[in-house]
Amino acid sequence: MFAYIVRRMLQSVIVLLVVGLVAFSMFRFVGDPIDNMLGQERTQADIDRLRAELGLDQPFPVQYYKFLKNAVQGNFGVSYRQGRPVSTIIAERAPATLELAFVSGFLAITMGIALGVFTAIRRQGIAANLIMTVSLIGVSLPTFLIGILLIYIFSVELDLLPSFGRGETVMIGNWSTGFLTASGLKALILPAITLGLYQMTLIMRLVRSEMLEVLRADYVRFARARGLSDRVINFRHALKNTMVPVITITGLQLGSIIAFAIITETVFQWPGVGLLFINAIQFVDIPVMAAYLMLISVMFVSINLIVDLLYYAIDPRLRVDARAT
Amino acid sequence: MILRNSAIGIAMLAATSVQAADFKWASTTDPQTMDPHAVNSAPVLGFLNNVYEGLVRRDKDMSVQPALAVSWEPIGEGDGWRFKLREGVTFHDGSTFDAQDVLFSYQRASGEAADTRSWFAPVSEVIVVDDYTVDVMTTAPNPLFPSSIANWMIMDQGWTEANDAIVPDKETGNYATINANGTGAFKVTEREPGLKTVLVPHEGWWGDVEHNITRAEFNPIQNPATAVAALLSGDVDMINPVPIQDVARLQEDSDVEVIKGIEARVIMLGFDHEAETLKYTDDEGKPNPFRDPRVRKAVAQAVNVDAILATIMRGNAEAASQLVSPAMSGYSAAHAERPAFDVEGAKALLAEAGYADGFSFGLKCPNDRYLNDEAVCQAVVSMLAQIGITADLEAMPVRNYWPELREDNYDMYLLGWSPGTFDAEHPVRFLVATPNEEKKLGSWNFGGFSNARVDELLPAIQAELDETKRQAMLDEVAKIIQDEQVYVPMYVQPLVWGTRSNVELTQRPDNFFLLRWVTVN
Amino acid sequence: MSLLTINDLTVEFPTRRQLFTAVDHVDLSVEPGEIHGLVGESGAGKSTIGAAIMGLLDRPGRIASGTIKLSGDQISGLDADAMRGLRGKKISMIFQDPLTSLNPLFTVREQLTETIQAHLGGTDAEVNQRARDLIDRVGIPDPDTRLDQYPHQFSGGMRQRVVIALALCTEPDVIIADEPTTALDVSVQAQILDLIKELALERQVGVILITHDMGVIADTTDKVTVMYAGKVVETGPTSQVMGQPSHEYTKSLIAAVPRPTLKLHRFPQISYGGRETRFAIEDMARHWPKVDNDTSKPVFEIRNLTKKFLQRKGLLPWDRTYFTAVDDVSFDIRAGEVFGVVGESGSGKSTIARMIAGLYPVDGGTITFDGQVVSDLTNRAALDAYRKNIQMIFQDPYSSLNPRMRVDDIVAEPIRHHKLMEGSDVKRRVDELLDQVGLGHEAGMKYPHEFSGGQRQRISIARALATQPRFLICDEPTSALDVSIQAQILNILKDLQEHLGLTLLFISHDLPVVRQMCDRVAVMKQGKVVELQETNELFANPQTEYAGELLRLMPKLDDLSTDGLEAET
Amino acid sequence: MTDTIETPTAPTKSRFAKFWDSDFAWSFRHSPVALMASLVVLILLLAAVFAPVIAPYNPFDPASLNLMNGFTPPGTPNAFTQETFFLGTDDQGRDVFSTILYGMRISLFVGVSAVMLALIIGVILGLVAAYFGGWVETLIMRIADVQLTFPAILVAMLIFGIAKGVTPPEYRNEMAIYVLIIAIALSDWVQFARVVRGAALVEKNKEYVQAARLIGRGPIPIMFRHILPNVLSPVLVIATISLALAIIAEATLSFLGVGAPPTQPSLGTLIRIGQGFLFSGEWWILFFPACTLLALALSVNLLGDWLRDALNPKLR
Repeated sequence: MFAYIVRRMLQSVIVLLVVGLVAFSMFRFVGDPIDNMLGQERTQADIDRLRAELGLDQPFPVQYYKFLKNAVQGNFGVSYRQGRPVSTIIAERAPATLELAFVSGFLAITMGIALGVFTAIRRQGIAANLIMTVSLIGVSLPTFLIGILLIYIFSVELDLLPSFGRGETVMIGNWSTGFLTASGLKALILPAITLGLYQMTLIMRLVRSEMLEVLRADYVRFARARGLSDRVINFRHALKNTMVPVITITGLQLGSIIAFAIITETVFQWPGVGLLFINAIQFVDIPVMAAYLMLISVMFVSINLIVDLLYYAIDPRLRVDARAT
Repeated sequence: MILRNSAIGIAMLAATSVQAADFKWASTTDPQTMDPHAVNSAPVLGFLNNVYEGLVRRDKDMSVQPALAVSWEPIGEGDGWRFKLREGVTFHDGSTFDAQDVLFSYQRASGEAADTRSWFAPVSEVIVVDDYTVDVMTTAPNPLFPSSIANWMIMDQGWTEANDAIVPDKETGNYATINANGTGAFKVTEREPGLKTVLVPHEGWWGDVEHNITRAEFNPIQNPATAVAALLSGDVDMINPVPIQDVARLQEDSDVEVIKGIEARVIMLGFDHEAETLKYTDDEGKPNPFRDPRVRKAVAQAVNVDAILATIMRGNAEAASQLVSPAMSGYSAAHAERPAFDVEGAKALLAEAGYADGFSFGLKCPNDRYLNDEAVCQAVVSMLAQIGITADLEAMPVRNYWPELREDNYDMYLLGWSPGTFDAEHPVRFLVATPNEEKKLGSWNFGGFSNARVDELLPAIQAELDETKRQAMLDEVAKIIQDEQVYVPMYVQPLVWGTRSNVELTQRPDNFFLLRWVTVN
Repeated sequence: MSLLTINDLTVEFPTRRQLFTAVDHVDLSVEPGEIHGLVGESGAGKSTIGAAIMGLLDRPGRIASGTIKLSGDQISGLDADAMRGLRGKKISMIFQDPLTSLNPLFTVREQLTETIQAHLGGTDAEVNQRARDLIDRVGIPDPDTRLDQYPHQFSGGMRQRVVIALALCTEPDVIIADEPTTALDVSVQAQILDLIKELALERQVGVILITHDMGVIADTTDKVTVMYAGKVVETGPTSQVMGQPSHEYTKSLIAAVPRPTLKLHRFPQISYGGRETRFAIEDMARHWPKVDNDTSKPVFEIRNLTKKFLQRKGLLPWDRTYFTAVDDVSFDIRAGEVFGVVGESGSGKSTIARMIAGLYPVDGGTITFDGQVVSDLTNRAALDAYRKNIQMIFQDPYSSLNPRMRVDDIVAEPIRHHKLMEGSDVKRRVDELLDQVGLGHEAGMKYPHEFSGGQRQRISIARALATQPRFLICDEPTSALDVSIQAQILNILKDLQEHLGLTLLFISHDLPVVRQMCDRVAVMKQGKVVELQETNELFANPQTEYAGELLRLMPKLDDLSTDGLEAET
Repeated sequence: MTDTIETPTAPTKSRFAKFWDSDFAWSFRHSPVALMASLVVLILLLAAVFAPVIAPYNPFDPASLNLMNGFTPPGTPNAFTQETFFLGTDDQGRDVFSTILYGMRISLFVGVSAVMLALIIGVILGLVAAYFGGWVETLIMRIADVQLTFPAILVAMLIFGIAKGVTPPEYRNEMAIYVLIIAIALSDWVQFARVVRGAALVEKNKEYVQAARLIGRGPIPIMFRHILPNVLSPVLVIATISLALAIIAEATLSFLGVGAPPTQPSLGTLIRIGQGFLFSGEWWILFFPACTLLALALSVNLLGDWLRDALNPKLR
């Protein structure tokens, strides 16, 4: 078990190094920060001077090495655009994205599992088939369009929910939360639905197909033969076994929620790291982009690790194998 | 300096009779810093005009009026300018404003690290005469100097030094990047870059309070549709800009109002004047047709500006004949005629130049810089197709656009130019003068156009104090530009703001939004 | 009144093509304490009867006619809730595979208590006590610890005991045991069957034992019903049906059963219901290269063969643990003989076969073929030359043929790979082979799924013979087949050895089959060969305790009719 | 009882007849959803392929456009030119109906090519990972993990950036679509690789693979001739669903400005342009392309859904 974790950690570090390299090298192609930093009336001398100051004239490996060295210390440099340490900016923005991701992830998982189980149990039912078809509409339209349509309907036409932003937030320590105010909660609804809809559909369909598979397993037949009620069979025996494969995919999905948030945050002007990233791309704010990518990778890697550990919790076979061998 | 009146002033009510109010507004970009000397860009300067003040300021009609200086007069025969400073002015932190702050702000704003350095190119020295008198000495006579420093904002020496922000720092930032301490009508109380900035009135402001705002909040909203939705749903009180296509819809809505004006920005097509051959063409190796003025003229005649104005701009813009709009000083009234839309004439010109069969070339265009920039470029493509020349359009975000132009990766491109000085000399200096690194000339003349007469006239225009003589020279330059068809000016970009109908405000032609002219009913 | 009475039961499965009658007017009755065997080959409808009794017919199956009565009360046609009340409480079921019939994510205690709770209720203490008693009763040592373990921590036999405990939870009147020992090793099988016998008697439970294994029927059941194609062909006390079968089908079935005590020359080719498929061994022999089998010289010399499998991956070499599947094994295989390797699952017999076939690399020791060491060959040409001479027939006829390849391509693949022929010759050869194995060359145009298990095994044989090998490895070639098909395939293999001079390595867990097939037998246990003997000698006079134990547990089948069998002389 | 085989005299049916009679075809013929969905896909596909024949205008020919036709509502004559357009025109005066047809060509081309590319990469890497195992597998699956870390948008921008750096400027516009294809393919191959690896790991241990190894077949024939055909069913399902995803991804990338050039708009670009006119009342510029995209993606998704069930033998 310990060796396993160490091995996974090592792999994760390699993943991060590679992501770091890819992330860092891609920025060199995205655009030139100099133009946005100097105004309309700049000269070539200004450009060269700034280039030297930012270290952009140094060889690639040197730049990468510096980047890594600093990144390990949590120092991603200073945003070209905002002139503040990137770590501070990210720390400010992360709560917004994490709260949004949490709510939409929670929505996606609970609704996804509930609807997945429902459609699996009532495989032939009209309601289940309707849900299956309607859910496909959710994945057949681009996210940004769904967001815009939601704004159009609920903000502009019905004037029920705010069209952008987080509403009022409350600071708890360094964490700004929108959970504690009515306007903050209202502001969460549309973005969370927009972001969670796609993942929900995927989870629902996954749960359904896994559940159908499990419901045909021998131990479910045996449970039936022992006269256990449908409720116990469906929700105790089948669901728990369904969760084993569902957890991996769901873990990956949650990782991608944070990445997908880029689009949702752009549409709803949600003040999270995704919006920060899009802005950073617009202004070729390399330190912010690098930090964002690293953040995404760290999240992803840790979600992967958590998923693996969850496996241990849910599946006794792995637990014992790890102990016995 | 009297400008043609293009500002839309809305009659103001007496501030005292109106209820105090909270005000929220949104724009596409967030000012990237609160440091008035760190970045020379319209969103920053426009925003900071609410917080900081210069010696002079511009009124609703762009005319220069006293601000921190109560009066000014030339010294000698163009040796410089003497400014008499206003007494009893306090900064937001309570400290007093005096001549030392002006000197300090000069040193700060003209230093190596300041983005605003080029404003002070003509300045040789700033001398503190007494606590409330300052002399600004210039190397050459500079009649336009006072109006060129409307955005030079004065910082408090004590505050800046105490907070270790003596030098503007754009790269790593310093205290002044997110904090501000000006003399302006509003002070910054909360600043979350990229998210929101909160302003409240400055109690000790020297001016007459014309607004009734108790708190103002600025939110950048990137997606234009989201901004429109926010305005419609009342989440914000004002947005800038309103997408042109939504103007009609907003006008129909009784809760919101659209305020339109003509901006100083002229949208034009530029050419590559230097390259021997076209870069994006099916006929590899053929000479560059755009070096021939007849071809450039043909392009000018082929573009149906009226159609663009009628459809894409929906009647919200005016055609342009020169590199500056008629509202700018130095505009050449004698050259107000733009080439007529004439497909046959354009074809004839092409044939005359030896391109009867047309040719293909590359057109570069930004897609997030000017109002409907991409749609305009598309329209240009189809119009040019009518005279048989095929444009290969590539539209890209502005972040990629400037590097692309600098690397000469274009045959034709779209450019918008807003003269920072509100004078016709400005585009000549940047867009027409032969590029010269040392003299900071022609730095946006990507196509490398070069005309000896223009280069000769430019310094003379800059030094001339006599309005008539100056105008004569500007007229001559305008004629050269038109004859040579250096650029194809198309239209003056409109300013379109949207407000809730209970808001009254003033739209200035430079697209600066000033809270001190806002009234919420 | 019988405990369970089935009258005129018909179960139909409507499919889009036709109405498939799985059970056709069947009558059956079971008394308390009686074990009633239900025997027949795959597809005979025996499992469907079990499912019909439980009310667990798979969709779209339905009871078309007839009644099922439990203690006089009709239970067929009850609604779902009433049926659930009966299931587990009055009637229970034991499934074939203990590996998959327990939920892997719950402890044994959880699965037992929830079942007891569902039907009997009671306090936690009572329920737990009952669970413990049951586990104790089915013979699981150290019940207190075992109760809190997960199914995967039990061995196959122990798991099946847990399944039985679960079935007995609520004192049912009837237990349906559907192939309860098929997935188990022979020694464990005997124990489980003994347990079922004991429990049936002790608790006066009526047991329906569904199986295809005549040995199980003969040793365990009181009465037996023989089914064929959904119909009952014969029913009666076990000794009578087995000893003096009256129906032709029963006779053919019994005749095909390999006997541990009697070595036959060939299984009798009694056929029932279908056309017999000929295997044209003479044809084949005519084209076969003459082999001179010098029986004194070994074809294979296996020396100190060892194979380890990585059991736990470690980051560092000393963190890794290995499982020794084959442990220092040495033996010779003589030219022209059938060399048997017998042992329980996990004894390493298949691993040896795969090492000889070159599918697994060898970790220690050598394999010498015809005087040439082949266990460390890396040269492609030499390997191909070796492979041409050895071929293999696999256990599972369903997975040993690529379902996406046409039969003629499957058979032609070795010919093409070894470039034995080219162009139209290949096709001619393939047609010939398919004709010879009795499928007819038209079979070449079809895909494997269009064939039955026995036919597929013939395709496997055709493929194996395509390169005209000298040596054939048969890894449990018949264990997935019905007994009558098994008889045919075994006959074919014998023909191959006798007429073509092939040397056979025959791997099996089934002692009677080994007895029929092999000249010499190696008995394996935990990776080691514990005994190597002439077959007759081994069966008559085992030298080791382990071999003796295996023989003792083997079903005797002494009661079975021997009509039509001719012993080998 | 003995082994029986079908009588050799039975006429061998043609392959098509066999297929028509198979369970697969039967379930297709009896599924209204599958029939409807494939009908829609077929119609849209044909409409796209024959766009030059069907479309009344060629919206990709700039010379044929009249800016004054811009913003003509569906079915009503334009105020300036008096021309009438069936589904109206967009801001450039392009006929929306024709533009949809031509745009769908681009969307489908991008989608199909991206999926094909992703499929090829994913299947090969998945097979290799499963077959060779060990460090090869670890490497490939780690790369897949890294790939999953990067959202498609980032991948697209990365590739755009690289492509921009390496291709001469004059080819850049033509390149945009291919870059889009590569970007979508690169963010999509992982799921093919994962599924193929999973299925191939199962197949690899089946006896027919051992039989092939015993014959002496090398890794490549075994992977591609033996294992590959047996893992294609899930690949087919994923490919179908990926097609829908790719079309939508193309739209999203266009929204973020990394899409097809505006002079040759894809469905996604049309929607991006159209969403700007949502509030201004020119609903048709958004509505019709969005409906077409929805119909296309939904039908493909429904078809994928049906395929998933139909190809899963356990659910029969």
